[in-house]
Amino acid sequence: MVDRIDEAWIARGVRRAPFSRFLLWAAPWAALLLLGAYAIFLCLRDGLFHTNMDNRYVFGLWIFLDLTVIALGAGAFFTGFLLYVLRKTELKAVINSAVVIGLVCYSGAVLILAVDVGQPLRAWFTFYHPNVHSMLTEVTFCITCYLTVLLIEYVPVFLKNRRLKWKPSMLVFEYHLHKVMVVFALIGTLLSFFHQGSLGGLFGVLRGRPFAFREGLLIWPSTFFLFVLSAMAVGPSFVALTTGLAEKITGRRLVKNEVYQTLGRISGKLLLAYVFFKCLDTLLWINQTAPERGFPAHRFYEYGGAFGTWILFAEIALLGLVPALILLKPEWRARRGLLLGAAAMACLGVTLNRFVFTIQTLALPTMPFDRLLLYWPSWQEFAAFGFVVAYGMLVYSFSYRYLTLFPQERELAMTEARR
Amino acid sequence: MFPWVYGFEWNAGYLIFLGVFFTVALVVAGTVLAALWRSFRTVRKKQEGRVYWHTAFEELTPEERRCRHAITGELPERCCDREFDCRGCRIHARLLYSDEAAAHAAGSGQAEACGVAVPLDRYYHRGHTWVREAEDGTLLVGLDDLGRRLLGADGTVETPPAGAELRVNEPAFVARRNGVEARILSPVDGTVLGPASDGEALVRVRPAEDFRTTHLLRGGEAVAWMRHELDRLQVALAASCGAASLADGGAVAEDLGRRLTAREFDTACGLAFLDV
Amino acid sequence: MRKLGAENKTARYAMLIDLDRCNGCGACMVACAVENNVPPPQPSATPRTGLNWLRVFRLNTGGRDAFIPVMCMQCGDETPCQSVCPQKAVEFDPATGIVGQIPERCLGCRYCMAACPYQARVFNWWDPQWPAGMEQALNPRVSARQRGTVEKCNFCHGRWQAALEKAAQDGESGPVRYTPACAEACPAQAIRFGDLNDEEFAAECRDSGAFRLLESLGTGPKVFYRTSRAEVREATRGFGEVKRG
Amino acid sequence: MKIDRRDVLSLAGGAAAGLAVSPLPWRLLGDTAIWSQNWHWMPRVPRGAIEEREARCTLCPSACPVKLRMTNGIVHGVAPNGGALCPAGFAAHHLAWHPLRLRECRRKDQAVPLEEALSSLRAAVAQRRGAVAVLDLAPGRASSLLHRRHMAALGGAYLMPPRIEGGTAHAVEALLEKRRALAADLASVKAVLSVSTPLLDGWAAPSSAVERGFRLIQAEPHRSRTAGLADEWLPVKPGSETALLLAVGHCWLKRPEMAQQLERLKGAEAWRQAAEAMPPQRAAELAGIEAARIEAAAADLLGHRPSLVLADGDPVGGPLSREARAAAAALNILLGAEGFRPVPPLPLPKDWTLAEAQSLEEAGDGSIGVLIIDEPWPGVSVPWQLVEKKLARGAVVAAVTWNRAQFARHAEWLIPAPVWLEAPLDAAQPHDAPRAQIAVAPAVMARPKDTISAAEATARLAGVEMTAADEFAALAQAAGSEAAQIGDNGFYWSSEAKGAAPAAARIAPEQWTAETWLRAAAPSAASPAVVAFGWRQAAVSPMLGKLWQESELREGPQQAVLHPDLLRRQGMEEGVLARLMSPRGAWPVRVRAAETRPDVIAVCGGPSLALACEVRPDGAWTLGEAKVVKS
Repeated sequence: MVDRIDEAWIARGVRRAPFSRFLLWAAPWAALLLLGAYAIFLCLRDGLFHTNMDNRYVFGLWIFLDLTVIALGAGAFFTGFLLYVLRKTELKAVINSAVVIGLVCYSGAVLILAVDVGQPLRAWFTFYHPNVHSMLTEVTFCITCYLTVLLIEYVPVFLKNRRLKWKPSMLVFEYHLHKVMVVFALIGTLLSFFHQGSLGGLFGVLRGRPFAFREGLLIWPSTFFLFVLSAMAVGPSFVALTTGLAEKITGRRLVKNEVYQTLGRISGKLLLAYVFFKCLDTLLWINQTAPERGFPAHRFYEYGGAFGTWILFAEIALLGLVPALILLKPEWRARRGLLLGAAAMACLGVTLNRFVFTIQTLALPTMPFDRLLLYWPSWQEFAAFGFVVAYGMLVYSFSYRYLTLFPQERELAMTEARR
Repeated sequence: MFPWVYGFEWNAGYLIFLGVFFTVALVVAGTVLAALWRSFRTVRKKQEGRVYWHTAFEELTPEERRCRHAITGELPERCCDREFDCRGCRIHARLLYSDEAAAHAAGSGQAEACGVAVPLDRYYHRGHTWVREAEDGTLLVGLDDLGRRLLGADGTVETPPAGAELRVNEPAFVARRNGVEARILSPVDGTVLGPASDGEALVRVRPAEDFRTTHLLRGGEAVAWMRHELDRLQVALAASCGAASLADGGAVAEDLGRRLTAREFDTACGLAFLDV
Repeated sequence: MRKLGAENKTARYAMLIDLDRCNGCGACMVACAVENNVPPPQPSATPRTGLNWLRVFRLNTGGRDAFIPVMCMQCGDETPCQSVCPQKAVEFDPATGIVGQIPERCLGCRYCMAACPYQARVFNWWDPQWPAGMEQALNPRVSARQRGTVEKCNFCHGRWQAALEKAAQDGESGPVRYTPACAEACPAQAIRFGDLNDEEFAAECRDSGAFRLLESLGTGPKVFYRTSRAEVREATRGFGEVKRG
Repeated sequence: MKIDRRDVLSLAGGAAAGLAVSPLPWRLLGDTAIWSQNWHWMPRVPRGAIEEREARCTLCPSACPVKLRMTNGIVHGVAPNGGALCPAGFAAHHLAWHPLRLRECRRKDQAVPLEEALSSLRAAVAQRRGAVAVLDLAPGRASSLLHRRHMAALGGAYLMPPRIEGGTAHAVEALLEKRRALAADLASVKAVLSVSTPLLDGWAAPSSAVERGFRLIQAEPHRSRTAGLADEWLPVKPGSETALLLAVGHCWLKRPEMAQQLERLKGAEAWRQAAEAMPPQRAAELAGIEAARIEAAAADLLGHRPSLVLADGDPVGGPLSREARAAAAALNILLGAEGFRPVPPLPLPKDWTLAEAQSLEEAGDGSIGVLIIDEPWPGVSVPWQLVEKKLARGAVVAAVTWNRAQFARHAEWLIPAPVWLEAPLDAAQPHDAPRAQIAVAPAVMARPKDTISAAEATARLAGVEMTAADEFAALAQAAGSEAAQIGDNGFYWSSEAKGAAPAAARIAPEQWTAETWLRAAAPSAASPAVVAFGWRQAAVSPMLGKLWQESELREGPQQAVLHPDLLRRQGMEEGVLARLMSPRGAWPVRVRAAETRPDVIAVCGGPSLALACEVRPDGAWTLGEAKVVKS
């Protein structure tokens, strides 16, 4: 009986696991969520000494997480842009899923940011007394606005729940909201563009940190544009990857193969462009930017170990160029395993890039008599990280179960049945 | 943020930054408000039904959206792009030549598909309702045999009160059984006069002035459609209904709903009544 | 000598630290913390999480120990921290050349700390706590610290304020002279505090032996160092020290 | 009127819109900001006018002049007054609120009223189960004179802890046929060989070491602050100090002028034999350093005369072995570094009689029935073993102390004492300059109820009618016009040496043979050897943790310093908590990597570290048997 308790909420024509199985799936995530909530509570009540961050590692696991999920969450804005503005209609099959991923990533990031700052009660100062020359102000404004936009984009997906849809007013609102979605897609693109960029700029402007500092174009350092490009490149890959994972976990076909191909193709092209510009930027940095500020670039990699030159190679060649080539060659892309593998590599590459900019920048000493410092997060940091992951998994799982994340699923289920 | 708050400076940077921010905020808020206002207007104009069918049709699979002429084989594979309203469809008009011809295509007699009766004296709607013109010029609207068998004896159909407006393809009735609810679409434009007196039909309807039957199925077309529907249903339920199939000479059970589990019944209702 | 006149209304306070004199006793660190109401270390605090506005580093020169006191350099030309603060909690005062940190406005995002190449900024990881009763011995001229905000040296703003008040009472105008706690404390008189608008002091800071930390970054620090020991100079030299342009 | 959902919604919407334009939410936002600055647990800064007052810091014999900044009668700032101050001085006013401060009178684990403690002690004195004695852990203060006066009235003994600072000086006296003190005047020497003596780190009157003009060679197993600042650091194995000093003597023996100097030495022949048997190569082997460095050090001392050899030991780690001190003394005699006038007597009121000042070691074993321990700030470390031996059966021990750490485990009575600024300012005698001084000034801050200084306590036991203030006034009067004024009622008197010297420590080399010297020259066998060291001022204020806990400027209490290789071998990481295991108990220590001998673990501690040490028959104490293990 328990298994059928929520049947009336599940859309017609799709199959979902029995409720008890769903609970079994959700329980560990809920447990992780609770643990994370406890860690967050500790940090908010007592202060940030619960973390292993310190005066050198002022940004730790959390900021790295923020930068990473926001880069990956770019799939939401970029898929919306492709669908609504460039009219890639086949992407309709994943837009809802992309919106949920974006929402999860951005809200998770905002949540963890609120824990990460020392005085969360003063978060509104940034809006009320902004310093517009700070990249962080740009980040704060854009992330908040874009989260609002994502929430609005999520509303129609949510209202399409079978039970909610039964109320005509909900359905009507969903319909009208959907009709103006192109506005949100455009605004979201603008916001996300600036937001990704200013996250890149965040480190690029640090003129006291020659490892991260980059020359500028207009008022933004080159990392501004590289972050945007890299986020656009891996966004579709991440959407493909999550869709692939959802298919694996649920054991159902959710989207048609052409969707994967489109995502892979776009991702591959952009990734190649990113790798090109990243190489250009790196060369410029090695030969001009860093030496000009008194730091020959080879000094940054002298410490070896975790921060040796391999990290540069892995970031650009292994996790940039290789997946780009795989995604660009139609025969390779056609193989699902290769495609998803390449997508995963691309995601890892951008993750590594964000790691380099947050953690490596802070690890390297600037003062000649200082030394390389390493950092390992405390359990509270891991638990809060787990909180965001669990929160994302739960929101996505609930959305998948009760909302229509993949409109093609019903059709595919029927085609499958016919076979 | 505002000129009277500390930290504000009158320079280009501030004006551009805050200008962009306020523009974005205004556009977002304005767009949401516009959507709210339009929803409000839609509700006031009682156009929810139209919206409903519009969004529901979007969600139908190509299989479900197949053109009636593709079902009969007149046309190769084709999907309907007019939300099953053939009244303005050029292809439909070309194939039928005229509305008049269409009216005469309906005849009398009884056909059946795999045991489901398809009386030929009426027009069929793709949501498994039919329309028959009574002698007095009013219309009788009822559930077809498949719909009836699906709901069976336990099922009820909630009909709108007298005076309610019906519009083609908009939800008109609500079928209920075993806690499953399904919307049944109206086959005609008109005003409900009240429940039908004969047992077969659900309501009696006064047709709207420009009442036409172009969009409804009739005659052999209806039989072909019914076969297509049964096929669809069978495929969708195949996983649970076992090996016996209509193609092997099986027949649709009299009280189909009872044979199905709640979940299957739910799926079947969605398929039959186009309520996704 | 100081030229007094209309063009000299402002000060550019600076420090000149003689590394040959510094013997690393740490008096400046303690005096700084006491002066500025910085709480004593929490039981689990480490050099990495500690709250030191001024920190004396031990230089490894191979021979006799050398020490280098590092505090906020009060960067001038291109203050790395001020522009990055999202909400104007860092302010550069053109009248004194001091980079002020306003904890009441600070969100605790720590972006300024990432921006500072001198690691002169510290974060209040804990609620500030004093052993019971010791809060009675706080300096009335400086506010108590607060958790979750960034802190740094401000050349003893409280003392500057007091000097300013006294000057106003005495009817004096122009930049005031005062001594920050560390300069007052140094038993070896290694730390000298002065005004770069004062010709004599500026000349000493421009002296061929004087240098600044990480000058190649172009941040324009106003803390100068001096040493006659070649190995000490070598240990404080930036990585490449390539001049710009 | 029927209220439907739409009415409710529009009311809510209107209310929200109205609220946004009302001042309420903005005010609330503003309030959160103010709230976030004013948590109830955040301390309030005192308000009131700031006064300045002149005084002297009497935490060490330097007695540096200070300016005190006060508000509402509470000192909140200490600044040098035309001189210099050590880091401890700047936070010295925190001592009153030190977390370890003893705040109530206790008998074992029970709080008792002060009067009960005093009357019980009086009864014990009356019963006379043994002698009454005061153990003065900071001898040489004006209060020490009061103790001696009170003990004279009671017929009791006045005991001083074993001499650490000044140990070499006294060894010189003991080795000379004719008593002469050591010239430990660092202001005039040109080279110093210091063996494990924290010469530049709080030793004796530290202000004299701030600007030094001498070449310093520091022989010490770990790179202490003094070793780091020294011109040369000889990282010798612990226990090999005697060998090193004999080897230096060996280098000098061939020089003709030495023969004459040697004649003045008691037991010169034994020493000569020992020195001859200890060529630099042998000593280098024992000490684990190159022979050339020993020879160079010996040459340096001769080349930069006047020069000095100091082997006093560390105030926390304890004195060096008797042989090492004697060996250092012998070298000083060879150098001709002695010859200054001994410390002059203090001017005393005519009617005062004083008990003789004795070293704790000189007291008879099992002789003391009532022991009053005076542990003011700063006291020195004494291993409990040393005290215990002297107590009679059923002896009563009362510690008049400022802290709960050191004697809480051993003394029956713990009597809270006022601390610096609450008690009259009272500086001790410096050891490094042949001058006598009294520096007394009235208390600056109100003392807590139920505190009593040890001098007041002994006065009460002895039935002396005068208050401590009167006694100090009598001292001031005796000092007369030679005294300088401190503050309102304080005075500072000092005199360059003239007159008789105080009692010397008992080092009796005349019975020693060459074997005695050589036996003592073997280094500790334990590997890694654990040595103790410390800084007496370490526990003045928790604020000093800035220097070792929140930075790596120096070592601090409860820190163990290991060579990075040893750290790796022991499977420990920098910053982890370990345990110091000694036969006397276990203490937590935090390990730190630093430059030191790879076969040595140096444990830094406050005074209570002495409790972990074992006392050797020669009077030195050591952590020899201890281990530092991962916890």
